[in-house]
Amino acid sequence: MFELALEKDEDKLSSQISVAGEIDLFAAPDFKKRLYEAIGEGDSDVVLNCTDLTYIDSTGLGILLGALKRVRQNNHNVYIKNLKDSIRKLFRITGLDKAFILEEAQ
Amino acid sequence: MFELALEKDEDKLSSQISVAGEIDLFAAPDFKKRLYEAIGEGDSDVVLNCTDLTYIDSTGLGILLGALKRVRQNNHNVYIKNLKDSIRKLFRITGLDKAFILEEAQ
Amino acid sequence: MSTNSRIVLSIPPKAEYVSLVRLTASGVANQCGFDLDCIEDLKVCVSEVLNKAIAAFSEEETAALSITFEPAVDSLAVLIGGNGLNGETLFASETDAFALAILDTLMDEVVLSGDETAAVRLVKTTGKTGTDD
Amino acid sequence: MSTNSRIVLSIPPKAEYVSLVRLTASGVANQCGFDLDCIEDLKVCVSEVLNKAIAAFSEEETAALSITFEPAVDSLAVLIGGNGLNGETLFASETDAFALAILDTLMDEVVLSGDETAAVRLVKTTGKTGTDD
Ligand SMILES: Nc1ncnc2c1ncn2[C@@H]1O[C@H](COP(=O)(O)OP(=O)(O)O)[C@@H](O)[C@H]1O
Ligand SMILES: Nc1ncnc2c1ncn2[C@@H]1O[C@H](COP(=O)(O)OP(=O)(O)O)[C@@H](O)[C@H]1O
Repeated sequence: MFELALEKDEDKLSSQISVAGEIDLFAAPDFKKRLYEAIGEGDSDVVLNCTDLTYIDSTGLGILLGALKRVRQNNHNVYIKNLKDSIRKLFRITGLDKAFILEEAQ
Repeated sequence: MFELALEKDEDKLSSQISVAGEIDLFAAPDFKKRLYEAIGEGDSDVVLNCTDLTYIDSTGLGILLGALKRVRQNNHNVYIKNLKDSIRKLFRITGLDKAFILEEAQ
Repeated sequence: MSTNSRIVLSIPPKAEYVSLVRLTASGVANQCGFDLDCIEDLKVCVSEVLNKAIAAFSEEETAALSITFEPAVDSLAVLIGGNGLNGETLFASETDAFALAILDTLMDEVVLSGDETAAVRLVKTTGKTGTDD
Repeated sequence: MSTNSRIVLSIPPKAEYVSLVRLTASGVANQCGFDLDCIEDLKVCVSEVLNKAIAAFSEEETAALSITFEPAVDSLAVLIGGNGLNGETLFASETDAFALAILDTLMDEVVLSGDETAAVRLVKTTGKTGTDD
């Protein structure tokens, strides 16, 4: 199971979203719904904090890509922070490390 | 898998043995060998520290009982410390809480 | 977890696989909504049955042991079976006293049967921790 | 873990069971002596295959999916099968690109077959982490 929390920045310049837990086929419908609610119209940058994200499959990656498209349509971006190595690897394999703006590995 | 460590008291009045991990059917032969080596002739009290013992089955409990018998033959005792609730329950169910000297639950 | 959905795990009858069954059993029990104490009770009891079932097979045997999980609305049944396994004679030795006491105390139902596909049937009800008090 | 010892897990073809398979897969891989990275690679890939296999069944279906683990000296093979499952057509959609890239990169062998008992065969070699570099 996963958790998702939204903290809109005071200045509304970006949506700070943190995701935690496991995002797999079972969690996917709920994750998509919650994520899309969190980004709303996509009219600000999105910063996704993945410190406690332990697992994501291709279904979850596809949902992230869908969210990116929506944000991009408004000329905004999705920044991804604190990816675990095992998940960063999946972003590289799928080429998504080029689509999102990934914070450098520490 | 389990771990077993022996610290003989300076005064040799008791054998301090700590057991950690899981003691099940697979671990049993090795556990019996290591425990019997640790208590030796059974000519001192034995204090078993179970802080990190997460699992023990009836095979393991039987081995502890065998060790107790050996120690008792020399008029010594086996004291058991820091049992987790789930394992303390097994000692009560099998009546072994009356055979060993169990430290009170905290 | 939906009802009437059986999960089956099949292993070689060897001591090295008992911890794997415990892991899978805790996963199933967790998904059934069991609390930590109930999950632990189930792990302990499934292990005790497997210990005896494994002892019933000789070393060279190629047979398999099957562990079937049957989740229901408010309980989980676990059936342990295998070729030629007989639940009625499984706990016959003097040193089975501990295992039997554990099963009887921690499970809501223990059925030992001559049916080799379900030689032992354990049932644990959700939210009822086995107590010894 | 001894060689030639197969472990089989059978589940209903539903998304809620994929996490259970991941748990069991990590237990088997751990017993095979895989390091944490290799265990993670295997979990990821088994999940990807199950996602597609589950999608191949309709909601009402009573069929079962079987996941067979075959440990060998320095590798672990995982076979995913089920009634009517066809590996050759499993990853045919455009949105399977991610899953296929993950399988090809992280596994040492991926065989998609028309044989329903082993529609997908994954092989992971001990000590070889899938890298993308
Ligand atoms: N698992 C996947 N693998 C590869 N590409 C995917 C995957 N899931 C989604 N995509 C792609 O991501 C994009 C965004 O998808 P999304 O916006 O959610 O769907 P849609 O285009 O139906 O609204 C689409 O171009 C889709 O092809
Ligand atoms: N699993 C068990 N359940 C009940 N009693 C047991 C169990 N295992 C061992 N015992 C009892 O513990 C005692 C000590 O066993 P031990 O000294 O190891 O064996 P032995 O008597 O063959 O040397 C014996 O009386 C035995 O009956």
